Amino acid sequence: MSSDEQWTRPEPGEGPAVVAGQPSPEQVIAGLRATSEGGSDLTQLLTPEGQRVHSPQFDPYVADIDGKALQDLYRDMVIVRRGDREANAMQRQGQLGIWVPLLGQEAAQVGSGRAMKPGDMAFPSYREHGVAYTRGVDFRELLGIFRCSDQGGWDFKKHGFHPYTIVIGNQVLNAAGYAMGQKFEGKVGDEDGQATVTYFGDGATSQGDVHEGFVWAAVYDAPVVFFCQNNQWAISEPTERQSRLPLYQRARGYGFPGIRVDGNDVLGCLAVTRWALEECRHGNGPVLIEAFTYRMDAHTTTDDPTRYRLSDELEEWKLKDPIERVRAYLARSGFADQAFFDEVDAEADRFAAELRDYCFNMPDPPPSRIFDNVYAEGNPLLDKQREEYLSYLAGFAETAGGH
Amino acid sequence: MSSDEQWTRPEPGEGPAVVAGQPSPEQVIAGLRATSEGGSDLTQLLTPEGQRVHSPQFDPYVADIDGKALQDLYRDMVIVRRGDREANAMQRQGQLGIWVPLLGQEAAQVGSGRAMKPGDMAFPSYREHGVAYTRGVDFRELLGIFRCSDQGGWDFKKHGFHPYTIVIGNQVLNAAGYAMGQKFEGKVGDEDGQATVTYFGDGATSQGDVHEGFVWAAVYDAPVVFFCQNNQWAISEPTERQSRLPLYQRARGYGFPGIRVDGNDVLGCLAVTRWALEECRHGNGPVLIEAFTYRMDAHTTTDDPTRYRLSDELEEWKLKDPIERVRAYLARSGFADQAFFDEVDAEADRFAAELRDYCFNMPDPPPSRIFDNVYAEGNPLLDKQREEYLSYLAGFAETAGGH
Amino acid sequence: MSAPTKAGVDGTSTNVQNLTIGKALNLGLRAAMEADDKVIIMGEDVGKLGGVFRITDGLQKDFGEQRVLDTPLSESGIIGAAVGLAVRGFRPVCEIQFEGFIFPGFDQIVSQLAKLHYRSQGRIKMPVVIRVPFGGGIGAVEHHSESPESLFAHVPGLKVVSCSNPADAHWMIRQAIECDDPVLFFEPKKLYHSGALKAPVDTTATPGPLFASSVLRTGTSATVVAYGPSVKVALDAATAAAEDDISLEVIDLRTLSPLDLDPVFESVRKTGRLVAVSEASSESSLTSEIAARVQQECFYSLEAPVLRVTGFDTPYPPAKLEEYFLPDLDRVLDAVDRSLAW
Amino acid sequence: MSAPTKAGVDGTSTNVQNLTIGKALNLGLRAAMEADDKVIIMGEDVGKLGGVFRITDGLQKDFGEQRVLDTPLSESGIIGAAVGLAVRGFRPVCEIQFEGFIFPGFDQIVSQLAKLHYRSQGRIKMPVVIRVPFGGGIGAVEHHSESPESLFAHVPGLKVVSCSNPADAHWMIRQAIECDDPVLFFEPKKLYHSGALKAPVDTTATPGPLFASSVLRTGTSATVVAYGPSVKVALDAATAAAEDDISLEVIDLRTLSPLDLDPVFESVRKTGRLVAVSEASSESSLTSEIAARVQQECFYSLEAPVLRVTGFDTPYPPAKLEEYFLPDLDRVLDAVDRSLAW
Ligand SMILES: Cc1ncc(C[n+]2csc(CCOP(=O)(O)OP(=O)(O)O)c2C)c(N)n1
Ligand SMILES: Cc1ncc(C[n+]2csc(CCOP(=O)(O)OP(=O)(O)O)c2C)c(N)n1
Ligand SMILES: [Mg+2]
Ligand SMILES: [Mg+2]
Repeated sequence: MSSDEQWTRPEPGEGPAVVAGQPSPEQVIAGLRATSEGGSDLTQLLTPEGQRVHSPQFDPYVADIDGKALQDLYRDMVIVRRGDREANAMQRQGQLGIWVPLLGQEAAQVGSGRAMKPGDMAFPSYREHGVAYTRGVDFRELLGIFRCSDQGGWDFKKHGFHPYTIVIGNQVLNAAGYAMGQKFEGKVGDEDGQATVTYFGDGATSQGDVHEGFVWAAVYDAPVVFFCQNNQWAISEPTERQSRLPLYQRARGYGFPGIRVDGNDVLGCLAVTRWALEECRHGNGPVLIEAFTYRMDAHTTTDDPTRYRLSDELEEWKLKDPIERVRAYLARSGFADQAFFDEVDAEADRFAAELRDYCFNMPDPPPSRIFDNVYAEGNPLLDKQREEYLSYLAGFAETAGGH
Repeated sequence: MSSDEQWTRPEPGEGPAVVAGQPSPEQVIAGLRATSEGGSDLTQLLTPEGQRVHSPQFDPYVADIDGKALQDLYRDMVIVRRGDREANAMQRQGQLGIWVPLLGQEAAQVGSGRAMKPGDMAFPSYREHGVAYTRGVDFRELLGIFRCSDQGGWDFKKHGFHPYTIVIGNQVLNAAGYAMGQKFEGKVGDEDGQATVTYFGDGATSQGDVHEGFVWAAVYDAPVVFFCQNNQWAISEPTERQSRLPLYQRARGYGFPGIRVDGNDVLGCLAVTRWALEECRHGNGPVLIEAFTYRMDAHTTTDDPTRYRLSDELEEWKLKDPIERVRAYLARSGFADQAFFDEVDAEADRFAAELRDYCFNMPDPPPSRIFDNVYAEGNPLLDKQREEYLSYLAGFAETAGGH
Repeated sequence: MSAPTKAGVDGTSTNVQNLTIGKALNLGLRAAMEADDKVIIMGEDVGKLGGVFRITDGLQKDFGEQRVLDTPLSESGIIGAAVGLAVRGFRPVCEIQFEGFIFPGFDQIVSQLAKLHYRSQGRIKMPVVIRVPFGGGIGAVEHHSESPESLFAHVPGLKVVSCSNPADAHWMIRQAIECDDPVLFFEPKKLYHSGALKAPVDTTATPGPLFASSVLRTGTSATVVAYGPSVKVALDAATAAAEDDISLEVIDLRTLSPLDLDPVFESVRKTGRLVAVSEASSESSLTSEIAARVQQECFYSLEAPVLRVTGFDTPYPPAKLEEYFLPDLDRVLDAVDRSLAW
Repeated sequence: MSAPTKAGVDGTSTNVQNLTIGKALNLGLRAAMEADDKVIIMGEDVGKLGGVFRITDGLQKDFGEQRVLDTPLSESGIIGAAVGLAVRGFRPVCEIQFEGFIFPGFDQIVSQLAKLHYRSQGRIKMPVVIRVPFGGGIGAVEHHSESPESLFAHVPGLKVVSCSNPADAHWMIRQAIECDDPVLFFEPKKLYHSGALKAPVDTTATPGPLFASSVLRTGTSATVVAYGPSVKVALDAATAAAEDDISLEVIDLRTLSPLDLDPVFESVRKTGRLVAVSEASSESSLTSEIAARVQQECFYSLEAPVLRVTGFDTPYPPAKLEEYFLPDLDRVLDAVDRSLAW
């Protein structure tokens, strides 16, 4: 079982340290890393069994979540999962070059995504399709990246959803800068304030950029929520390769709050992110949230997790499924009946079919696109390069046509 | 007054944060930043008034420091200061291109430097002339860097003292790697273990490399002491521009001990560094030490501190002089008499005279040096470049000779 | 300090001041900040200190701490935050203290700054200027005298310029700030405060285009192309050569990416000879590019190969040796002689 | 898996295996680790996973976690720690997962790795190899298909090489690890597992020098120089050209810094024409350097300017367009035609 002080002692001078290289026996149970429990500091509003846990601190942040609103969260997660699975399947069918599955992280993404308001801004990494969905970015707009026909074509401003960032950690600094801008514009200070959420993984916490993002946000009081989805793995590397301590405790060293939430609990994620955003809106940012979750699928469709992790771990986590617990809660508390669940499934089917249809019919971009939007104000050399190349290509077409 | 939780509250959820942008009134007293007190967590064995403070935890680490040993520490500091002042003066006289004064940081450097054993390794930044001295690097060997005739020519292996590193933060990662090497070689595990100390400033803590050094050392249990000399300024920027929290608390987020010591207390610095090294030797590293001190002079000889700091601050810190308190303690406790102090002064005079003499007679390197040691195994193109250039230069000499 | 303002010929007021490069930059930054309150300055020690070279002197005092930011000691942060601020609609002007310290920010420059416009299909603009004092000759310690501009010229999505005189310094920084693309702005640090280079700058003039080279001196025997601090060397060489009846045409590149080589091609077609001068090491550099393009465009005009006078392919040496490392008048003239004798 | 070992002509045992580039590298790393226990491998996912390309497959299993390190996700850390380990006497071999992720480590490479030997006046050696899978053609998302090698070739203190076939891959990695200088080792990722390129590799042979180019095919009409993944394109072009009675000489550069251009000069003196091929953007690049040096050394031999066939001066485009972006047989032949017609 993990605990707050999992791999260390907090203060100097008493007894030997428990070091990363020598995890305690409890940390390694029959090859199963002790990461399936979030520890005593885990904020949870809905247990894996669908039991509502009360929290004096966080309940107020979900006071408005009635049966209807809960249904909506459920629907979001089902649809996002369905989109994810469909895209995964389409990759297998050669329609996408690669897919980055979010399976298992629906609650973290839908919960945090739905906590944002229209004026807020999200800086995603590359796995945040669920957040994209909550920001109104159509799943279809995401496909281009993975079909390799574009690098992200949605209207980032309209949706408050920055382009995906692949270089680990970069977006954390970009988000800190953006949030500084929100503050400089006087958009921070009361409940109508604006804020930014940036997403990154457990592995990313090792990058210099994430640290610098923490430093900048702290010294400029930037309204930014650092939302770390700890899905236990950075490709093949478990969290122990990145940190001795639970990741939410990283914030301790910077002087802003860090909190661990059950990342498979959509209600918990919603509440905690709303709280964190609230702090930011009022000028009390930044805040670090560690959403304790699990990457149920491979890192990407090119990855083979059987090389590095045991299936026990996956089985353990299946019991904590983010969607199942909401279904149980909805059913048990009478907020939804079978007809509702059927209807959502049917909606997800339609969603998937549309996605499929769209994907199979996506046109390839024209070669001229290579040269588009390199510069906002152009570049005469590049214009010449473009012109020469396109006429070279046209030469082929003519030759082909001539024969 | 600064305190442990100087600019923040530690845990989420209660009341508004005290943010960096709005320091409390106590933090700004008549333009004097509240940085002259190290706060309640400051470890101190010798007060500014020369009073010995007892510490159950750290006294054992200086149990061997008798009157003679204390005299030696005093002598070290006086000589190091004298060397520093002499070099500073020589820069003014055009003998050095630049000088980086350590004035005020003698205790931090001599205390930590003397804590190391021969098998240990130091990775300095660019201001650690005092540490160099304790490692047996002759002050004269340092001058080349500042005279701009070399970039550090001492035998780093013999002295266990790495070349100076100017790019802020780089050496922290290099030191983490070196310490990993000590561990991989099995040189860690008992009191005979080896360890590494790396030096950096308060400003450096913002750099990604320092963070990554912390991460690596933590996950590889590297025997490295991170010795941060918080001299309150990074050129013109006060510590508040780098952090909300006292810097030693940064370690909290990584799961290793962080401790603040009075950086003007040579005994405290010796004890705390010995303790930290001890932890590392036994395999319980890393450890972060924040030596709370003050840059009494300009950042370098090209800097003009009157543009950004008030002289009040300097006056305040003069009362905490690292050498004066040892002198007072030595005198009061009868460990030394006036003859001793006079003798040390005379020794320092000789030291300075020799340094001067050496510096004024330093030859310039030959132009061929430009091409030396670019590669260990050579480069034929560069050889050709060298040859062509030297014969081009020789052409001038011939012409000159011919006239 | 107010400068003399007088009515121009056409009745509009002109403002001509005698400025160093450093002061011209300072006034350029000030003008840009006055013109657009989205312009903010970010860097280490740019506030009270005015930057270690005083280029931002007085700006924090007049524009406040939210427009002139003394940042954490973190270059990836400076660029990375500037990117985010640009996404938000700001126009950050970043100062890197010395060129040798740009590398911690290299990733953000290459991966985000240079690519976001492309990635977002033009939806995101990146009007970020990165000011980089560069080059040697100031007797400094390691990392303070380098010339890394070629690295940036190689990266698509960036624009790279360098100024060599006060009027250009003033106008180019203003134009760079107005440019919607990211601009790396290389400043010849050793000339910042050169009294000898002081020149009248009309801060109300209508400047020529930013991304254009400029022929500073016409000549017929050979062409010398240079940029930044080397322009002065090239001009001095031309003056010296004139005494030997060698007539050098001197071109200040001004824009390093995109290159504007048309004036160079034209010149080489006339002179048949080209010497390219730069303090940077030569391997895979800007001067390589110049040689590569000129040999292609002027193949039949060249009477000698394009020759290069550059820093050597070594790290920047201890400054006691920099007079040997840096291209100087003699080395330029030697190359001209070799070219003429080919 | 044990390979056939048979007695060579001189009685020593030889070991010839039919290998892909990927497997040849893997065996090269293994041989280096067996030969010297100071050789350690560091990188993201290089352990159990064997690297995302499986180049380090099986090494952690056989050499343990202290010699094959799954590092934190931190490239500055990988290089920075490797520098420290090298100071301690280790010989780290770092894997950067994809070339686009080398930039967070750029500062450590430029400021420490490249300069410590110089700074310490030769007292510190930096026997560090940085393996970088590079180039396009794998249908990947952004940052996974780039060719940043020119940036490193421009930095004094580094050595830069690139392999194009299994035998070179095997020997070059072993030699790079034995080299006391830092070596950037660029691997053509799209060819890692190419069955078509499988070739016999004698893992007991005595290899030629590491820093030498190699003439892969002799010809008389024109010379084509390439490296890494472009070598295959050049060879294919030569085969195609032969059908039109155009005889191309193909040179594999192998070493990008220091360049070994003597074979190229020699070839150009014979053919009078040169086409340089690279996936990298052209501005201020390695191909610029080649053109610059060849026009100087072969001024009187060139019958046409040196032409370059490269990636465009744009960010790497979405992979659906990479077939257009990457130099291919047609573009090389087109350049050859233009050269011949000059
Ligand atoms: C700077 C950088 N280095 C390496 C990579 C390759 N890479 C892509 S994802 C990944 C693991 C990321 O793990 P984590 O941060 O936990 O996020 P997750 O993928 O688990 O969501 C790696 C190493 C990269 N994209 N960027
Ligand atoms: C990466 C980098 N950026 C900027 C600089 C320029 N610079 C040199 S010293 C310094 C301030 C360092 O402050 P601190 O870390 O507190 O150390 P101190 O000088 O006070 O000892 C700066 C900004 C540098 N050397 N390296
Ligand atoms: Mg992860
Ligand atoms: Mg400091």
